[in-house]
Formats: sequence, structure tokens, C-alpha cells
Amino acid sequence: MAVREAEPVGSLQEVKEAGLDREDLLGIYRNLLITRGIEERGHILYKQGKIPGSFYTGRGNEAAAVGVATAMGPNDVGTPLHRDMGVHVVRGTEPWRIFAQYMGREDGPTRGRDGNVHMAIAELGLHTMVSHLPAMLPVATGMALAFKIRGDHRVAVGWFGEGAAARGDTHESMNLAGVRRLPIVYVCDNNQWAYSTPTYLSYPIEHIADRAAAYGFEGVVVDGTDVLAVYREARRAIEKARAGGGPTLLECLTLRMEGHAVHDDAFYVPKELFERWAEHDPIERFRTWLYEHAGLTEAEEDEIATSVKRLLSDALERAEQSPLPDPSTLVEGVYASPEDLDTPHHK
Amino acid sequence: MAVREAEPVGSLQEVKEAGLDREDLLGIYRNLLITRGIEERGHILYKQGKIPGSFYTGRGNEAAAVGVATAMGPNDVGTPLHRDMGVHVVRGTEPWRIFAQYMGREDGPTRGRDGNVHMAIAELGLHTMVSHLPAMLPVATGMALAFKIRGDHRVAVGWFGEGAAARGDTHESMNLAGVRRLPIVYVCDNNQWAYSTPTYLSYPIEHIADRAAAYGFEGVVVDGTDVLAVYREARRAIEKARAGGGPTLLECLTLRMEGHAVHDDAFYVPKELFERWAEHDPIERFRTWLYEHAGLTEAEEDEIATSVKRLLSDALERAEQSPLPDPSTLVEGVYASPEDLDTPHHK
Amino acid sequence: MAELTYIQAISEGLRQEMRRDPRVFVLGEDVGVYGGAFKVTLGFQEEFGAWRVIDTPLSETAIVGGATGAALMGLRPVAEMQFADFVSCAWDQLVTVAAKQFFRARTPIPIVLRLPSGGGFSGGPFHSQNPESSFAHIPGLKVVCPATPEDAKGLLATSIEDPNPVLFFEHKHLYRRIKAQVPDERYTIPFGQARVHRPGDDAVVVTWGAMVHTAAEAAERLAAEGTEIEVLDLRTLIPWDEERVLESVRRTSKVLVLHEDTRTGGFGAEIAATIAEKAFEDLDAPIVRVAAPDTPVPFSPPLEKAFIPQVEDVVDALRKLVAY
Amino acid sequence: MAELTYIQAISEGLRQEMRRDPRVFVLGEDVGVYGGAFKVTLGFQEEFGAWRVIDTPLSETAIVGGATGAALMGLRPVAEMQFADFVSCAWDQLVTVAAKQFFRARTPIPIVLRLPSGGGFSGGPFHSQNPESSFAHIPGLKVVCPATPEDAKGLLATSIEDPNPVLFFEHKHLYRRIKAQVPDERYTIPFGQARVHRPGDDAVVVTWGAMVHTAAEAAERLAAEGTEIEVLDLRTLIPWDEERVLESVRRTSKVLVLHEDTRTGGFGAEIAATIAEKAFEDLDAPIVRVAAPDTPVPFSPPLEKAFIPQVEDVVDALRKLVAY
Ligand SMILES: Cc1ncc(C[n+]2csc(CCOP(=O)(O)OP(=O)(O)O)c2C)c(N)n1
Ligand SMILES: Cc1ncc(C[n+]2csc(CCOP(=O)(O)OP(=O)(O)O)c2C)c(N)n1
Ligand SMILES: [Mg+2]
Ligand SMILES: [Mg+2]
Repeated sequence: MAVREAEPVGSLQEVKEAGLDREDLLGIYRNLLITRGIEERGHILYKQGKIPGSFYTGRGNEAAAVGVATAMGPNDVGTPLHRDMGVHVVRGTEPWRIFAQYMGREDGPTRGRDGNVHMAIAELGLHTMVSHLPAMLPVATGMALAFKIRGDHRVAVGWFGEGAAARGDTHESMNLAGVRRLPIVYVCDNNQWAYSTPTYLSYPIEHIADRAAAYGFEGVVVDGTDVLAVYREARRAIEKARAGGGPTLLECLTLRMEGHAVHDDAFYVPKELFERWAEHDPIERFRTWLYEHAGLTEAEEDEIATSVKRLLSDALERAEQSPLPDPSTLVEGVYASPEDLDTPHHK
Repeated sequence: MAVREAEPVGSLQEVKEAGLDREDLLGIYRNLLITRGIEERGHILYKQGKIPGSFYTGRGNEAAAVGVATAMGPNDVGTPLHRDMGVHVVRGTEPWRIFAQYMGREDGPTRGRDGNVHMAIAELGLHTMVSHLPAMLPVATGMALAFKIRGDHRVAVGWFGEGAAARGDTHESMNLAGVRRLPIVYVCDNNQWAYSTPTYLSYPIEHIADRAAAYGFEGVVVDGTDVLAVYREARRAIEKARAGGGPTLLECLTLRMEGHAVHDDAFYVPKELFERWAEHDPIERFRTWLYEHAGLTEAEEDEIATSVKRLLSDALERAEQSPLPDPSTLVEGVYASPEDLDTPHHK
Repeated sequence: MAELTYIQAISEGLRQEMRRDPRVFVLGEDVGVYGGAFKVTLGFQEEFGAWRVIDTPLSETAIVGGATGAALMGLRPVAEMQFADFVSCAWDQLVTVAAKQFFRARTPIPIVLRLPSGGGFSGGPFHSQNPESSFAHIPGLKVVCPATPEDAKGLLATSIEDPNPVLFFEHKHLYRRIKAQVPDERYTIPFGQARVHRPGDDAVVVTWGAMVHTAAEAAERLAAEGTEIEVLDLRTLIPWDEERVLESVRRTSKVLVLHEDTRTGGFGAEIAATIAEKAFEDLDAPIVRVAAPDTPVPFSPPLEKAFIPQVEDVVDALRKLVAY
Repeated sequence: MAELTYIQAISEGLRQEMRRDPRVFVLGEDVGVYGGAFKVTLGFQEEFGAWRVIDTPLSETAIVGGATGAALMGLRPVAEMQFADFVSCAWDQLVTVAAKQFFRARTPIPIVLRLPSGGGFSGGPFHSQNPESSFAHIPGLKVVCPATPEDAKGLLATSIEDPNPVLFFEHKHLYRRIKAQVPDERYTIPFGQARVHRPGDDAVVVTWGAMVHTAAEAAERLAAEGTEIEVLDLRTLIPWDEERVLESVRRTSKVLVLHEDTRTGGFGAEIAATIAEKAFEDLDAPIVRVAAPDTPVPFSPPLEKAFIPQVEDVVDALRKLVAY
């Protein structure tokens, strides 16, 4: 079973068929700007010494993250990773809480227990990553198992990097999902590098998506800088899963446009590669598309840019007012109490 | 890359081309008898209460094990499993030591530290399995890595079952071997059952060998009851690896002709399946072939059968004289001393 | 009330939970038609169907991760490891994801892992281990080690109710060796409450799992000599009943900590260390530990006998302790 | 002699071993061109080539299993985990294969795992752990935790020479914070010999890794008050220098066990339990443990400060101990 390489998206008509109206498109654009904006501001905060620990961004991956998340249904769930800020944004995580998370404040989703994009808001259907890659894939697979057991029409989305594809967790997850035809979409953020490791040292085949054949389901490769193509393919895969068609492995091809983390200048990445991919900046690309196909006006563009700027400035301000966690609370909350199961999920 | 399904072996000429003369063929036959004989005697010993713990056999898998081992070169190494008694036999493990192992005696290869076929003699190029399946695949891969690093013209052979194919170890091993084009042959003993689990609950594709494509190397399916076909395919794969051609995944298709272990009556296996495969008994099949293609005479057959019987009786007698281990030695030998590295391997 | 073996109590208890709560489901290798390696779930698939008694591929990581994900979605998975030894293949899922998720995200992970553990039948290095101490060191996990049929059933119900990841160690050597009257109706036994298996004032043995019975036998022998030993069964290691242990130590002034797992870094060290810190003034003798030596579990009977603490070992150690 | 940081000492030591012994090679994620996450192997690939400094896929199991297999074939692999935390992904290979293989088969597994461990820089729950205690409980593994540049180099050489699997914990917080004169030539430091980091007779702190420096600072403060605390650096946990610890306990009669890892079931419990058993009569006070609370390692600075034992915590505990 050969992998399918997805076509780019051409026309507004095509997009309409995929279920997006003009407002949705502007919403996607806005989410792309918020996504990048959060990480750019975070980077500045980090340089200002306001963010402890390390700092990661998903520059170059915004369209892949936003595209997939936009395709998810309201009751679908996912386990996004460190390049997938866009997923949190699309699902409605308030930016001020993300900044609070970065800064280790009490109002971050992990209340200072964890940092970076190691966070998620369960009420939004997201569950926080762990560092150990891709240990959340078996968990996402278990979510899909729960849906299958209960007959829920819900889908789980599990993200992993092309580097982490090498780990056994990837295999065990996809095999179980294949055997049980679980409603799950595996999304590979293939940004061509795993820290300093190039793809040919991570895997010996052309596409990670080729491996779907090893588990009896479909593999699709999509240009991860084309938000609409990502959306279309993700939606197809999600709705197929929802309809009982089993898993899909969707590989989003991008380039990690910065170092692995802020401390890494990515000296090992050929300059020309950066230059080449800079021409495919996902946000630029979509803006151009909107001008060409959806009649985006400069006024609209400005309005969105301004409102995003304001959103982020307000968020930052609010986050900085969030207190640091109280050390006396540290030992609480290692174990859940029965009341903690009083959630809609656990009824 | 589709998997290749190997042809059965037809003629003596074909076998000669594969490097086996008539004496070799009789040797293979003899090894098949020894293999089955050891396990049959073991089974009796077990019923007599002379073997502690549990007991496993590889009935139905003798040709697969003997065929692969016969194809290995003298300096090649391997990590055979619980259905692969034939590998130990071919490599020269003395039957009396195997019986001693079964009975937990001092002269078993693990000196009573471990039981069953959890044993191997390193000097013969074999390294003992652990129960955790298939945790020896990464180890076998590491052996191949050592050969590659040193430029040795040696090959590692790693065995796994179709059930254990689901574990992450399988994936991590094959991926590393594929990336580094290591001199290794992965042999899948596909006996259609993993304990009580049928193949369709273990993996969702037709052949385990199809997965070789996920790692950029060749997959081959062979009838595991045809010792000569197994030999031919194993030899091709091993010599390809030796020549720098990288890994091969060789799947030997058989049926596990008994329960998972002695306590299991395999009630869950359809009777007709057993009946159908009983017609393909690997030893019967090869005996018939020898009569038809290699002019085996009844006298020869008797001679071999008698000598094997004697070998095993003597072995049993000798094993029963082996002492039980001295409990006062238990705490010795958890840690190696520098002298333990005074072996040809570690020079 | 019915007389049940330890394994029947587990099986009955689990069936009762599944009848009571449709969210409870079982997953593991060969748990369906085969009923699990030890037949705990025999007949379950017929009663509850193939989607509540799920045969998985040979994939401990997928089993534990899968249980974790299903728990996050509101189900109550009870996952079986075929032998406790194989949980090593899911170590990362347990310590990295399940143990830390509530602390980080406040999303509870109510999963139970059933872990047939322990030696005594020549299972060898990979079918005999007692890995409870490794997990007891990981904050976020709970560790349960019942020693009797009543406790096995009651603690299993509590484990399934508990909103945290619970490692439920079932000692294989007790499965069919011990029987007791077990209530028919559902009941729970709170975690962290030790049980006096046998009263006594001359010294106390703190232990759990199969060693409770070894200790009791040793105590019987000493009783014949006029020495009364208390046998305290911890029942759960995380949480463990520190208070009750300290009470016994204060009363008897002499304590022996006994476990089947290997000595160095075993959970017995934690108990001894806690006593040494909190009941120092009450001790009339050194705190003695009796445990397996620091080796893998050997296969051959004489070696295994030398490995697993025997009644005589405990008797000898207690005699010395009482005489101190 | 040259003044080297702790990390330079490791890097120099490793380079020296690789120059000396062609069987020694390095494997791990990003160890080649990038020189490893902490740059320990920077420039190694240029010097030794791509087949002695091997960039692996992101596969801890393949790394540890691969090292094991290569060791069985006569090489001397030094495997790097990017952070010690990630060794959880290779737990099964270590406890099931590497730890037990010599006992079972008498085939030594001379591998070294380099494990950058420890917190203090807001690394959060997955980049700050000290998992040495988990491994110290597994018979067959050795556990090394150097606290100084000299020890880091010397113990690394010993680790590479050792015919067993060695877990070499490098404390990240020491990497660039401490410097010392380190001999240029190769030298080894025997396992199982504690080192007196600071002499004293009023009480002894038994510790290892970064906590040696915390203890030393605490001891300095108490010295100003006229109390002399011995700081004993274990250097290796398996084997650990029981004799030397007992000697100090007998001399000072008061002991505090300190570690950065979490308290319950940490290796401190083993040390305390051993002392409680073997030096009971020599103790003038309860055995005190100071360790991290039983939580994952938190990210936010005030929480992390509350988690990792601080100099003040040690000072307070020592004051109470000495006054007991
Ligand atoms: C199990 C594990 N080993 C090592 C690491 C350290 N590490 C963090 S990110 C990374 C590279 C990941 O590459 P990839 O999966 O391609 O994701 P990307 O960062 O490129 O998005 C590594 C090795 C880790 N997080 N988890
Ligand atoms: C990691 C692990 N989990 C569970 C088991 C228990 N177990 C022993 S053999 C077996 C089935 C193995 O099936 P397969 O790999 O097909 O090998 P076969 O026994 O059929 O030759 C199982 C589940 C094990 N040995 N290792
Ligand atoms: Mg990547
Ligand atoms: Mg099988």
C-alpha cells in the first residue's frame, strides 16, 4: 500500500467543499498569528530572563498544528507536542494562561508544576505531553479505545515527531490501533530534524507515512506549510475514523525553522535549507492565498493583526500578575481524591 | 516493496547449488531428529516430575530452527528463542547439557540459574534468551553493530515470534538496523499463535515480513516446514548481510503443534488446523524428500534413528548424574570479575 | 460467605466490580477466551463481551498506555500483566505518564494493574519477581499486596474505586494454596491500614504478601517455645501504615522486617529507616531485615529455596532478636 | 594537572579512554556532530570517526540493547542518555537483560551508561530526576555518582574498565559549577570507597552527587558555630562503602543521610536501615534522612527550591541532630 501524497489546495471552492467559509478562513489566519505571536513573545520573555528552564518553539509548524486542530470536532481529543502550540490556540486555550505556564505561575495549566508547552486543558479535549517522546501515543490510542468500547463518535489525535517515530511506543500504538481499527489519527510532525539528527539517521525510508502499511491503514503525506491542505487531509482522516474506518497516519512535512530549543543555533542545518523553506513560510503562504482566493483586504489584515497584538499584550500583562505557586502546596496533589473524579469525563 | 514468498525446494541439484552435499543433508535430518527427541524426552521427564517449573517445546518449528542455524557461518551469532531448540543442536550444544538445564543441574548452561530453553553457550555463538519477548532483538542488533564497527565479516541472527512482533523492541531494533544497514537477519517464527492469541489479534496485516518495507530492507516469507527452503532463504539473507547488503526479515510460517507450554491443551486452536498442519510435519516432509531426491535408504534411516536414540539416552543418563547446584554459591556470580573478560571475545 | 481460594476471591471480586460498574473493563494478553494465564478472567468474555474483556497484542506499553488513555476518557481499566515481571516493559508509561499526570495536569488516572508476582515454583528469573519496591519509590503510584482471600477481594474493589494508578500485586504462590471465608457482597478495605495477622508482644514482624504466611508459621513455632510474635500485614505499601507499625514497635521494642524481594533497596529498608528515625528511643534491639539475597531469582529448587526467605530463616532471626 | 570543570573532566576522561582502548565507542542521540546535549563528546566524531561516535535514532531501548549486544561481542560501549530521565525507556533492557545476563550465562556485559541527572535549573519533572535509587535495587547493576571533577574522571575510567553494566550518574548542576585540579594522566578510582569530603566528629552526613556540596556548605555554617560535621561522599551506591559509613557512625554516633532524590524508598533508606541494623548500639540519636518530598520534580523556581534539599534544610536538621 503506497502512501498517498496530498495535493496542495487551490481554490476557494475546494475549501468550501471541505466545510470552511470565509469567516473560518479568517479565523484560521488569526489562529496562525496568535500561535506564532505567543512563541515570539515567549522567546522575548525568555531572553528577558522571565521564563525559567528552557524554551521551545514550533516556528514553521504553525499551519500543520492549526490545520489539524481546526479539523477536529468539539468532542474529539488530542495529545499535542512541543511544536503544536497551534492546537492549544485553536482549541481555545487562553494565551494568558500559556504565558503564565511559561513563567511557572499559578495560573498556567500545570500551576507551575511543569513548564514550556508541557500543558493542556482537559476540558478542551487536550491532554498534556510528557517529555518522553512519544509516550503519549499509547495514551491517545487508549482514548480511541475508550471511544470504541463505548461506541462514542469521537476521535483521538496523537502527535509525534519523525525522530520519535523510532521509539517502540509508536509501533505498539499503531499496531494496537490497526488490530482494533480504533478511531485515531496519528499526526507526524516531520520537521526533518530530531534535535541535530537528520531524517536519514532517524529512519531508512522515504516517508514515515509509508509505515501505515505495516499496520494495515492508510498513510498520507501533506505539505505542512499549506494549512488548507493539512486541514482537508486531517478532516478526511478524522471523519473516516469517526465513521468506523480506522486509523490514518498523516505526515505533515515542514522544516523546523529554529534550533531544537533556544540554546541551539542549529549550526548543523544547511543554510540553504533554511533559505529554501523560508520561502514557504506557512503564514505568508496563507496570507497570500487569502489575498488571491478569498479577497482578503488590507483593512481586514490590519484589523486581525492589531487585535492579535492587543490580545497578546493583554495576555502578557495578565500573566505577569499571576502569582508564583506557594511552596507549601507542593506536596498536595500528587494523588487524586475521589472528588477529582467528579468531572464530566468520569461520570 | 512487496514481500517475497519463497518457493519450495524441488530437486537435489537446487540444494547442491545452495551449498549442501548429501552428507550435509543427512546431518540436517539427524539434527531434526535430535531436536525433536530432546523435547519429547524433556516432556516425559516433565511428566515424571523431574523438571521443575514449566516446559515448552518447538514441535512444528524444528525445520525452521535447523534450517536457519545450518545456514549460519561458524563465526556468526544468534539469539534463539523457546521454539528454537534446533539452533542449539545445530551449533553443537551437547544434549546432556540441555537435559541438565531442564532439570536445574549444575551442568546446564545456566548452572541451574535459569530453566527451560533459557540457555545458550556463548562459545558456540549463541546468547541466551530472556523471557521478555523479544528483548534479545535489540541485543542481536547490537552484535551486528559491533561487527559493522569492526568490519568483521560476521552476521547476527535475531529470532522473534509473530506475537512478540507487536512489542516496541522489534521496531527499535529493525529501525536501527535499517538506518545503519547492519549485518543482521531477523527471523520471525510465525507459528500462528501467541499463547492463545491468533494472528489477527496480534497484527493487522498479511505477513510480518511485510514490515521489512517499513525499515527499508527485504522481507521474505518461507514455509517453515520445508527445511531446505528455510536453509536456502536464510543463507541468502545471511550472505547478503555478510556482503554489506544490510538486514533481511525472514518469516518462517509454521503451526505451533502443541500448547503454549505443557500446561496448555490449546483448546482454542481449531482441530482442523492441527490436522491440516500435521500433514506438513517438517521431519516427515524432509524424510520423504530424502527418499525421493537423495536416495535415502532404510538402512541409513535406521542407523540415524538408532544413533540419535543412543545419543539421547546417554545424554539423559549423564544429565541425571549432574549435581544440583550448591546453594552456598548462589550469591556468587551476580557480578563479573575482570578475569571473566579473559575470553576470546573480549580481547 | 463462601470458602474461596485467593485467586477465586480475585476473580469473584473483579466480576462483581464489572457487574456493578459498566465503566470497568479488562485488557491484557490472553484474558479473553483463554481467561488469562492464571484463569482469573475465565468466562468473563462470555459474560461481558469482547469489548469489555479485551485481548491485546503482546504489548505491555500499549496495554498500560492504553489503560491510561481509556481512564482519561472516563473508563476504569483493569489491566493484566501476564506475570508481574513483564511490567518492566511498561515502566516508562507508569513512571513517566501515569504517576505524574495528576500532579501536572490534575487529571486523575484511575487504572489498576493486576500483577501476578512472587516465586516458589521454579519460575526462574523472569516469572518469580516481586517488583513492588521499585514502584513504591515512584510518587504518584499506589502499591497493594494482599495476603489473604478476604483482603484480595476487598483491596481489589478499593483499587478499582481509587482515582489513582494502583499496582495490585497478586502473589502467585498464594493463588491456590490459601482459602478462607469471603463475604459474597461487595466490600472495600481502606488503603494504608495494616492488619494484625497474629497478635504478640515479644517482637513484631512487619511484612506483606506471601511472607505473611511465612512469618505466621515462624511465629507458631516460637509460640511453642513461649515467645509471642506479632505478625503485622501491611496490605498496602503505598500508602503504608506507619502509625500502626510504630505503635507495634513501641509496644514490642523489637522489630523484624521481612520481604520476599531482594534486600538492598527493598521496601523493607524504608520501613526500617522510618522506624530508626521515629521510634529510635523505643527500640531495644537493632532493626533486623530478612529478605532475599541480592541476586536474580534462581530457577533450580535448592537455589530458589536459598533465595526466598524460609520459615527457618525467620525463626532463627527472631530467636536472636528476642534474645538480644 | 589542569583546572577542569566537572563536565570537562568527564569529557577529557572519556576521550582518554577512547584513545587508549580502540574497543571503547560512544553511542547515543546527537552525540556526533552536535557533541551530545551537554557537549561532552564535542569534537569526538572528528577525532574517532562516525563509527566510534554513533548517532542513533531516538531509541533508548535500541541504544541500551545495542550496547549490550556490542559488549557481548567484545566492545566497550559508552552509551549516553540525553537526560537520565530517559533511561526509563530502556528500563526493561537494563533490568531484564543487562543486569541478569552474567548471573545466568556468565557472559559479562561491560557497558557504561552516562546519565546526566539532577535538578536545580527548572528542568521540570522530566529533565531533573535522580533515578539512581531505582537501579541500586536491581542486582547486577553498578551505580556511580561522582561529586567532583577528579572523581568524575577517575570513576569514569573505572566504569569503562568494569566488566559489568555501570550506570554513571553525572549531576548536571555540577557540570559547569565546580572546578578542580585534575591529573592529566589516566587514573582509576576503586568502586565502593567513600571519600571524606570534609572531616568532623560531631556528626556525619552520608551523601553523594550534588548533595555533597550542599552538605559541605551546611557543615561550613555549623563550623562557624563550633560544630564539626563530617561529610562523607559515597561516590558509588552499588557497591557502597558500608564499612566506612559504619566507622563514621561509630565515631560520631550521629548520622544524617542526605539525597536529592525523593525520600520514600530512596537509597537513603537502605543506608539508614543498614546502620540501624549494624551500628544500633553506637547511635546516640535517631537516624535522620533529608531528601526531596515524594512528588515529581516541579518546574517553577519556588516549588523546585522547596523540592531539592537546601543548605538551610541540612543546617536545621544537623542542629537538631547535634543537640539531641
Ligand atoms: C524518549 C526521549 N528521548 C530523548 C529525548 C530528548 N529529545 C527531546 S526532543 C528530541 C528530538 C525529537 O525529534 P522529533 O521527534 O523529530 O521532534 P521535533 O523536536 O523535531 O519536533 C530529543 C532527542 C526525549 N524527549 N524523549
Ligand atoms: C514482554 C512479554 N510479555 C508477555 C510474555 C508472556 N508470553 C510468553 S510467550 C507468549 C506468546 C508469545 O508469542 P509469539 O511471540 O508468537 O511466540 P511463540 O510462543 O508463539 O513462539 C507470551 C504472551 C512474555 N514472555 N514477554
Ligand atoms: Mg523532528
Ligand atoms: Mg507465535
